[in-house]
This record gives sequence, C-alpha cells and structure tokens, in this order.
Amino acid sequence: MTRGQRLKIYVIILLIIIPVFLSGCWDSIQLDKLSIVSGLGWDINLDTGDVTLTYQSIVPSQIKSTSSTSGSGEQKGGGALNTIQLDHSTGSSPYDALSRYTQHGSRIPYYRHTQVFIFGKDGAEQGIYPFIDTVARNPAGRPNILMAVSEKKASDILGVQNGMESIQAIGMAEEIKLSAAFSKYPEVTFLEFANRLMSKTTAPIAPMIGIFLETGPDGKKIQKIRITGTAVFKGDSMIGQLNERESSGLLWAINKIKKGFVMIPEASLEIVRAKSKIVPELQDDKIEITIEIDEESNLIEYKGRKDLTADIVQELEKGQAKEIKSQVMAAVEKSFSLDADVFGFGDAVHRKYKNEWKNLKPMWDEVYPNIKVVVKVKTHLNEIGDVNKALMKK
Amino acid sequence: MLDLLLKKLHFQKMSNNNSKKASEQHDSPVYLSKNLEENLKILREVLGQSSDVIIRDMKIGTNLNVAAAVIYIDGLVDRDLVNHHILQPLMSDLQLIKDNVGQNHSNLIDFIKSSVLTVGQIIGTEDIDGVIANVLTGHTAILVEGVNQALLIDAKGWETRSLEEAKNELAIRGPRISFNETLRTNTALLRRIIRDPGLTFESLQVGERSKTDIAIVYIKGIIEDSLVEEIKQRLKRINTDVILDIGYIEQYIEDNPLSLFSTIGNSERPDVVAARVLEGRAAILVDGSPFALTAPMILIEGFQSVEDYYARPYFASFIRWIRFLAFVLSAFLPAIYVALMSFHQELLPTPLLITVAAAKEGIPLPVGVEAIFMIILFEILREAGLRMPRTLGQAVSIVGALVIGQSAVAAGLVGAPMVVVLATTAIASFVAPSQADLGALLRIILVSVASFMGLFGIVIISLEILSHLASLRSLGVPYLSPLAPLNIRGLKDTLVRAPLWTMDSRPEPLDSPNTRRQSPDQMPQPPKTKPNKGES
Amino acid sequence: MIALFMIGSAMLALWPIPGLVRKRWWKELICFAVLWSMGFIFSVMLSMRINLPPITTIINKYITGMFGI
Amino acid sequence: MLLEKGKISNFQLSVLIVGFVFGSSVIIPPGQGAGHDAWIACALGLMEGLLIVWIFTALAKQFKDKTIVEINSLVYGKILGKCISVLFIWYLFHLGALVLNNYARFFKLEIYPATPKAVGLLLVMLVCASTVGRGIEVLARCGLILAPLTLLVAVTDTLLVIPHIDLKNLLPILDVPIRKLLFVSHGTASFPFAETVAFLMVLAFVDKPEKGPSAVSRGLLISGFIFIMVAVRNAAVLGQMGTVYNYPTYIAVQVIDIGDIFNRLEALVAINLITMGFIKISILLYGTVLGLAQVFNLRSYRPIILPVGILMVILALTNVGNTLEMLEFASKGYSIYAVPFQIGIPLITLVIAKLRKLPPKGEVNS
Repeated sequence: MTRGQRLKIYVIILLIIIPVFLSGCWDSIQLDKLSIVSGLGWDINLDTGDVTLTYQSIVPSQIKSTSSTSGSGEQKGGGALNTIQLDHSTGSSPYDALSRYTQHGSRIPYYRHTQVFIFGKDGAEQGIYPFIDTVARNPAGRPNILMAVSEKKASDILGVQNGMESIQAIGMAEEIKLSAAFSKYPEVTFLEFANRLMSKTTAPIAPMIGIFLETGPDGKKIQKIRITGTAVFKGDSMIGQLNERESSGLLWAINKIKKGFVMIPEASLEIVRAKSKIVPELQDDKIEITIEIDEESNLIEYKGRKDLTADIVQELEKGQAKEIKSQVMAAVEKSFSLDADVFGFGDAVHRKYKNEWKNLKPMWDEVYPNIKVVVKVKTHLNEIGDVNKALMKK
Repeated sequence: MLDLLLKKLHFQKMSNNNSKKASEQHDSPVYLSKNLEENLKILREVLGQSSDVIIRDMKIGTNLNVAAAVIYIDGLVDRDLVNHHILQPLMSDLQLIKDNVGQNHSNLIDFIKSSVLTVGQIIGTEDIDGVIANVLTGHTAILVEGVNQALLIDAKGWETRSLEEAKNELAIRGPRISFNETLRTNTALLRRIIRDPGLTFESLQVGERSKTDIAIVYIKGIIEDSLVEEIKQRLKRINTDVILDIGYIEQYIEDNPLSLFSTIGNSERPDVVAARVLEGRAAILVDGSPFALTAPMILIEGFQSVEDYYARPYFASFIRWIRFLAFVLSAFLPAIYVALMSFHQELLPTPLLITVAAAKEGIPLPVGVEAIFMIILFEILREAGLRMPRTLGQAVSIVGALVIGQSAVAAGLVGAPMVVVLATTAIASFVAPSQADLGALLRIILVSVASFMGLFGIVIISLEILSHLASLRSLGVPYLSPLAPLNIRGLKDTLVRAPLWTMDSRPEPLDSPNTRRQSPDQMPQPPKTKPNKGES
Repeated sequence: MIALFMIGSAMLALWPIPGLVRKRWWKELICFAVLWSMGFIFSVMLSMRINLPPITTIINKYITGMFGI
Repeated sequence: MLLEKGKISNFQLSVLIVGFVFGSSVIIPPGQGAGHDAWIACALGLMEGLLIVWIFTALAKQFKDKTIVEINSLVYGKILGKCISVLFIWYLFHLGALVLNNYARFFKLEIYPATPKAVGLLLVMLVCASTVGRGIEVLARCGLILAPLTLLVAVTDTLLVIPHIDLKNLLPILDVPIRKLLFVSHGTASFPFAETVAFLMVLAFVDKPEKGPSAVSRGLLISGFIFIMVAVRNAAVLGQMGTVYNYPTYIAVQVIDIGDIFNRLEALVAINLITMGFIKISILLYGTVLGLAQVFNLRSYRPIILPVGILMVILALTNVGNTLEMLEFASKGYSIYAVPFQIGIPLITLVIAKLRKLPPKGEVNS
C-alpha cells in the first residue's frame, strides 16, 4: 500500500467520523428524560378565556413495581392513581399552555404516544380550532389519535382510574374503540375530525365521555367513566349532542356499523354484516337523500316462546328494519334541529353533482334542514342459533 | 518446475547475509562431484550440525568396496521404509548379487535404481542444491562414491493427524470428513470425489524459508483459464518468510485487502471444495492447513451451507432465509434498538414503549453506551470461551451468564430489554458462523453511528456498505452477483435453493467455458403407470 | 464552527492533491482548487452567518413575474 | 480518453430510472396541487413525461456513446456547445441542490428538529460522492438492490393501509378546473418524470444504446404507475387533509394500524426517501462532475466530486429563504424554469443535428 492510499484512508475515516461525532446527539434523548403523555385534556376558563391543558403522563417506575409485584391487583378500580400523573398548565393559547409545562415538570413531555385528546364541554363549545391547528402543524400529532368530548371538565375525566388498564388514557381509548366496534358510538380520529372540519358542510363529531358513580365491593363509591353520547360540532365549536339511539342511527347512515346488536321488542339480533350508502337525488332545487341500508343478522335472543317459523323470521326481519329505520330517522331529525350535517349529505351531493354544488355550497345551512330523507332498509336473518324450537312454550 | 525452485533457492541464498561463503559458492548451480567426501562436506556445511540430519556412511557392493552415503532428515521420512527398502537392499541384498556390476560406478547407481531399491518414486539429480532442497522436503538421498549423481527417493513419512470429522462446518446429513494438515491427503480426498481427468493440482512453493507446498486445484475445461493465470500470478507475487496457514495466502492475494468483507472463501470440507471447483472456481490447498481457499467468492456464499444441497429444497430455502435474517439481526438489531430508544421513540408500539420505559427507569447509562458496553462484554466472553482450555470453559459460561444475565440487570446497570436484544443478537450471530466476525464489526460500527445519528445514521452507513459491496470484485466477479448485476438464473441458488434437477448450469458470473452441468429435464417422474396389482 | 469548516476543507484538499501532483495532472488540480476554494469561501461565509442570495427564490420571482402566474 | 469505463445494462438503466424518478417524490407525491384528482394529473404528467423522454432518448440514440456535452460540442461547435453544456450542467447541479433541500426540510421537520441541516446533508453527500467515485456501474448495482426494496415498501404500505381506504374520497372526478389540472400535470411532468433528462449523461454508457428509449420509458412507466397508486391511496386515506399536509405519504403511512402491532411504520417511508434520494442525488452529482470534466477536458472526474458535492450542499442550504418559497417554486416556477432544460436543449439539439445530418454515418459505426 502506498503512502497516498494510506493517507486517503485516514482522510475517509476522519471525514466520516468527525461529522458523526462532532454532530453529537442533538436529537438524541433518553427515555428516562421523557414524560410520555398518554392523554391530553383541553379546557377553557369561560371567564378569562385561558386555555388549561391537562397532561396525563405515564410514570414508568410505578409500572415497573406493579408488574414485578403482580399480586397487588385488587387495588385497581378506585385505588390510588400510581401509574399515571396529572399535570395542569394554563396559558392564553394551546402552545402557550404547552410551553408552561417546563414550570412544573422534570421531564420533557412527549406527545407522539398520546392516545386521546379530551375536550371539556365548555372548551369545546368555545371552539377548538387553535388546538386542531397546533396538532396538525406539529409532527408529533399523529393522524390516528382519538378525539373525545367530556361532559365535565377534561381534567376531571383524565383523573379517573379506569377498570383494568393501568394507563387510564389507554383504557379510555380502548373503551371508545370497543363502543365503536359494537356500533354504539363513533370512534373519531384526528384525521377524520380534521377532514370533516375541512369539508365546510359536514359537521365534525366526537364521542362524549362522562363520569358515573358505582358502589364498590367495600361500599365506597367508585368513579368510572363511560361513553354517553356523540358530540356534534358546527365548524370547530360544539353545538349539541346525540344520545345513544341517535348515535347508532348516525353510524347506520354513515356505514360505520361493524358488529353489534339490534333490539326489537320480541327479540335481539346480532349484526353480522351491514352496509349503507347515501344516495343523493337532485331535482330542480329539491334534494332527496336515500339512505340504503343492507343488513344481515343472527338471532341471539327470542322472547316469543314459540317455535320459529318462516313467518316469524320474516316478522323479525321487518321489525329489525323498522327499528333501524327509526334509529336513523331519530338521528336525522336531531341533525336537522341542530342544522349540522353530521352525515356528510353535502359531500355526497358534491360527489354526484359537482357543477350544481357550487351554487348549493354557500347556502347549505339553509338547504340542509329541508332535505327529504328516505331510509330503505333491507334485512336478512341468517342463523337462529343452536336451538330450533322454543325451550318453554306458552 | 525444479528450475524454478532452484532459482528461488539462489535468490534466498543471495539475500542471506549470514552465510556469505555459501552464497559465493552457490551463485551458479553447483554440481555434484565424483568425490563422495567432497559432496558430503558441502552437504554438512549447508545443512549444518542439525541433529535431525542423518548422514549414514556405508560401504556397498559385492565386495563392500564402494563408499556410499544415505542422507535424510529424521522425522520427515518413514523409518520403516528407509530401513527395509533402502538400507537393507543396499547393505545386504547388494552383497548377494554376484553379478559383475562391480567396479563401474555409473553402472552401479543405475543398477541400484533399477534393480535394488524397492520403493516407488526415485529421481536422479546431479545438482547439489536439488539434493538439499529435496532432502529438506523429506526425500532420502543416496550418494555413491565416484558418481556425480544422487538418487532422491520419496520415502516421506511423518506423524500426521488422522482424518477427523468437520468441526466448523457441521452438517447433519452429508459426509463427515474434513481436511487435515497434509497436502497429499487433502488432494487425495478431492481426487476421491472428482475422478475427472481434468482435475488438476498445480503445485507451487511459497515462503522463502518455509517453502510451503501449495496446490491450486481446478478442473480443466470447467474453469476459465484466465482465472487460473490470475491466481498463479498473485501467488507468485508472494515473497515472505513463511506461510503458516492458508490465512496467510488469503491475505496476500485478496482483491480488496482493506475491505471488511472477505473476497475469498474457505472451507474445511472436501465436499464443499469439490462442489465449488465443479462450479468453475479454483481452490487453493496449503500444506499444513486443514482449510482450502476457494475463489472467486460472492457474498451469498457466506450464507450457503453445504447441507442446503443435501436436504430437500423447501426447508433448505427456508433455512437460507433464516440465515439472512439472522445475519441482518446480528448486525443491525442492537443498532436499531439504540436508534429507537434514543431517537425514534414514536416508532415503537405504545404498550411496548411503556414496558421498555419501565425497564429503562433508573438505569444511569444512555442506551448507546449501554449497548456498546454489553457488546464488548459479550465479545470478551466469547473470546474467553474460545481461548480458554476446555476444562475452564464452564467457569466462563457460569460467570458470563451471571454477569450478563443476572447481576447487571439486578444491579440496574443495564436494562433487561438490552440483555434480550444482545442475547438475540448473539444467538443470531452463531447461525452463519462464517460471517460472525463480520457481523461483530458491523454491529459495533452501526451501534456507534446509531447512538449519534439514529436511523438516519444507520441507513447512511448501510448505503455506504452497500455501495462498497457493489464495488467489490473477487477475481473479477462482482461480489454482489447474482443480485447486482442481476442474473435471474443465478437467483435459483441465491434467494431460494431450487431443486437440484433445475440447476442445469454453472453460475454465470464465473464465465465457465462449459456452462452446462447436467442435462435438463431431470425432474423425477413416476414410472408410466402399470395397473396396480391390487386393482386389476 | 469556522475552525471546523477549516479542518474539514483542509482534509478535503488533502485527499486528491497528492495523487494529482504525483501524476502531474495540473489541469485537474486547477479545477479542483477553484471549486474547492469556492466551496471553502461559501462555507466560511455560511458559518459566519453572512447570507448568500437565495438563488431559487430569485429564479422563482423572476419567472412568476415574467409569466404572471 | 475515456472518463467512464463502466457499462450498464438496459435493465439496470430501467431500474436506475425508477430510483431516480422516485427520488424525493417518495414523500412529495406528484400532482398534489390537483387535490383528490392527483392521480389524473399524475397520469397526464406521465404521458407528457414519456413524450419528453422520447425526445431526449432519440437524441441519445442518434449519438451513441456520447453524453450531452459531447453531443453539444459536435452539434453547435466547440465554444457555443460548451456554453450550452454548462447551462445544462447548471440545471443538474441546481436540481441536485433542490433534492437535497427537500431531504433536509423533511428530516428537519419530521425527525431531526435539532440537528443542523448541514450535518445530514454532508453525510448524504459523502456517501453519494464515494459512490459516484466508484463509477456508474456501482451506482447501477446499488440501484438494483435499492429500487426493488422501495417498490416493495410502497406496495406493502398500500396493502396495509387498505382498511383505511375510502374510495369515495376520489369523487367527484375532475373536480379541479381543467386549466389548473393541466398546469399541475405539466408540473408533474417536469417534476419528477422529465427530470430523467439528466440521464443524457448516463445513456452513453448503456450496453445496447438502440434499446435505450424503451428502457427509459419502461422505468418511467413503472414509477408512474406506482405514483398513480400512491396518489389514489393518499387521497383515499387522507381525504381532504391530503391536500393540506406537506408530506401526505408520510401521514398516510402513519394511519396504518393492523392488530396494534403493525403500526408506526412511517420510518419505512423515511428510509425510502434516504435511499431513493441517494440514487437521485448520486446520478445528478455524477452528471454534473462528468459534464464538468468533459467540458474542461479533464482526464478524470474523480478529483472534483467532493468540491462539487460540497458546493451542491451549500446551494441546497442557501437556495431558498424558507419552506414556503420552496413550495411556491415547486408548484409554480419550476415547471416553467425546467422547460428549456428538459425540452428546449434536447429538442433543439436534435433538430439541428437532423438538419446538419449529424453524426456522419461512418463515425457512428466506428
């Protein structure tokens, strides 16, 4: 090897090493310097207009101790909040509040694993655009973080220890997902929320979370959280909410039914497959929307005490269709009264009639409550269960 | 051939300042004189007073009137052979012959050669340097008074290790045998597998003082000729004292000696070497080394195991992928872990992150330092386990298991996840043992870069490695072939191990003049069905 | 920072120059030296926070002005 | 004096084209300006791109074994030819700086907010420079390994994101005004498809030059189809937000969540960006230094790789004031700025060469 070659090799090594090592670790941060924020709550003080952010952060050392002494499970459900820690900070804007975290935290908050954003009802009614903007602008805001509105202040909800999960926010996210999986309330990610916000006509929605009290085994009251409804937004501010029935009606209409149950007076049916379609029809200035629902179900509960016959099955199918229809209509009525297009009828019209849409769009608020909605439900009962006769006849 | 050796010998003598006299004497070939005493004097002078040099004076002939001498090196010759087939015929059998071969000395030596000695290979030489060189390699020389010619008898025989089972390249199916340290044995092992007349062992001697025998193995007609020439050129360029092992040769003839990657393969198994030679490669055998070098080598060879070809194709392909995966894991896993833990925490699924964060709590070292500490600890343990006498190995493993596995975690020096990562890495690195040292180097480089730049650093270094690999050639064959440059047919033995009957041609990058290695369409077919006995 | 650039650039210069001088490739050496010194001056300016003109922005302004997009 | 002794096969050329076209478009999918009609813009842009490819490959086919610099010297004469060559080389150089700038902005925003841009760019540049120094063959081999991996990742990402796809988001088709659509699709043609004009520096080293055009268009088609797929995917997954995000692909992949395990895969996109950007930057750097070496009649292009690379990094660091100006340029100015280089120089050169009946028949055969 000649001297030149050797020199070259040294130079290559230096050229590679020097930038790498001098560059140091600008972005390197150890896990024990981070406070992993699992849930973030947003409240507005109605008097001052100040924003209060509530961080629910994970306390790793506690998780370590609970997992190593796994016997102490009975503490959960009403026990002390040891795996999470709540912090509040107040500022004039979301980022102002975020920046004040440094005043009371020992670790840098880390938002890339946040599971839910909770908006206090008061705050949501004031408009949450500043927060949405911050999340969308910031690379830490992932598109599939769940959004929810709390009946009370978000800071209260985030403090309630919830069931089996050691991290409350994860539990809450799972709860929302479960309720959506069983077609009770919608599961709304940040991306969906932002998309509805962007469409100008479609109203954003989010599930609502409330606290209820339960009597524990030792007679003490235990706080638990439950999903109670669907918040309806107009633009970025909340204007009303749908109850349980209306919420599932909404889900039927926007094709978000996965599994779940339909209860009719004589029986309960388990949904196997459901599909819906919003078909707009534009004639002159009249808009007619047809919601076509196609559903298949299994029978899982029959109170009739009769042997099943084809007639009864047909009756059940009809009853089911009626029930679904009434749910959807309830949601439609409510949305008309709120004048909020939660179903995305506007977008459906846009998709089909893009030229006419230009005129319709500015006056959608006036047009919307006058839309004629027709619900067509096709149901089919597949299975009747493991028994084919009633166990006890009338 | 001999000329070449002599030239080398002279060159060495000339450069040898210690024996100036000798160098003056041997400037030009020195021939034997007819005077035995004189010959022996020169020999004694050159070979010195070494105790293993045996010069046996004797009188031979019917009347015991001819002085002669047998010269050999004790330990290099088969004593039985020398005693019974050289000394005995010379000293006693020759007496019994009443013929009048008597006084004519030149007749005598021809007679000895043709009728007396009962050994196989005998050559005559008139050159004293030739005598010395051959005696040093284990020949036995006979000098007779009045004759300027010496007989060199091949009666080599020394203690060797017996043939043993392969220790490094294990296979469940397939032959067990491996090379040993004797060149002849090794060539015989190959010859027994390939009985093709084209199989050629070309001999060279390398090493100014060691004069180690080297054989280049190839099959005429299958190998591309320029390849052999190139290897010969590179071997001839070597000018060093001694070749102790084949590793010396490897380092002297590599294409890119500064690369992390070895561009010359090695194997201790005759079947592997035979297979590679039959693909159109050359092998190099060195006396004294139980390994053979094979060249050219491509990257993929490191991940092929001999057993791939003995087992059925599906599992072989699967295992080959496992080997790739294991290598990638062994090189990249700690680096990726470090990058994820200190830069990209968002890339871990949340539950995993929480678990890891809990384990990381209270550990004082940054992950990068932790990883480097553990890697070095592991390498120390591995080295200790290797070098330690067998009986102490157990102690090492106990201490290692305790130190790494238990105490470090319990003391809160390293996190449990890091131990899991390192253990996975360590096990993965044993899957492709030939690449283990490479994996260790890459691992430490990547971990250092990852702890400074995260995934970006890892990718940048990987790109540099890739571009380096793409630029490597082994004796003109691109190192990454058949992947890049792409050779679809070559992929049959790269990404999968296709059934043997589909691999009709030799690897294309080797440019073999005889590309076809079997007739196509050999897929086994069941016999055209005769009606089943039971049914008819 | 400036010192870093100096070291880096000096090493960069060390790389090909010996080979070029040995081969007596003067033309290449001049080319290298010109480009290298340009890079050196610019990087020193950068590290001293002297703003260089944003070329792309200028091109963009010119083009959009010309075509009135 | 041969500056480049390597030869690449036509297949390798196609693969390089794929890698090059992917380049920084891995994260900035073409046609974003057309909203959910991006895929139409993409398809139209692909067609225009093929047209442009036809022009410059015809030129390269006319002059086998000649790079654009040598062609220019033949067609326009020594002085004028070299002036035009320098213009073309400036384009390659500037384009390289733009790609580097994209690179730096992405990493600065999404992954390494605290690390100075210069460090990352210098590292990338070092790797590119060392690869360029090893010649076009090595670059082609790297492409052979990297491009299929990228394709695989792009397709896998798309498959994994299928549960989140809502094809309704693509409706109504042709929602944007035609004029805007055409402008955007021309923008799509100029970035990235017609940027393959840089291969005028590479086509000379293809082993079967008569099949060069088909190899280039094949590569363009493959990457074009992937882009159409990506455009459909992004629009269908992200809906209207797809038009707002700077890096929609990166966000679309973040949506993936299969069984709570296969999630947070966006690193794959970032890795794709590094690898494909590596190929694009390397080719542009290669074109620049080779062109410069030919203009100045150097005996080797290797000594000037690093200085040119450093200059490219400096240009990348200074060429725009802020991200907004860059987006402005990418969506408006660039599609016009690129026309003289992508269409003008090859077309005019081709026409003049045809008129002057260059190259003379005998020379080609030799």
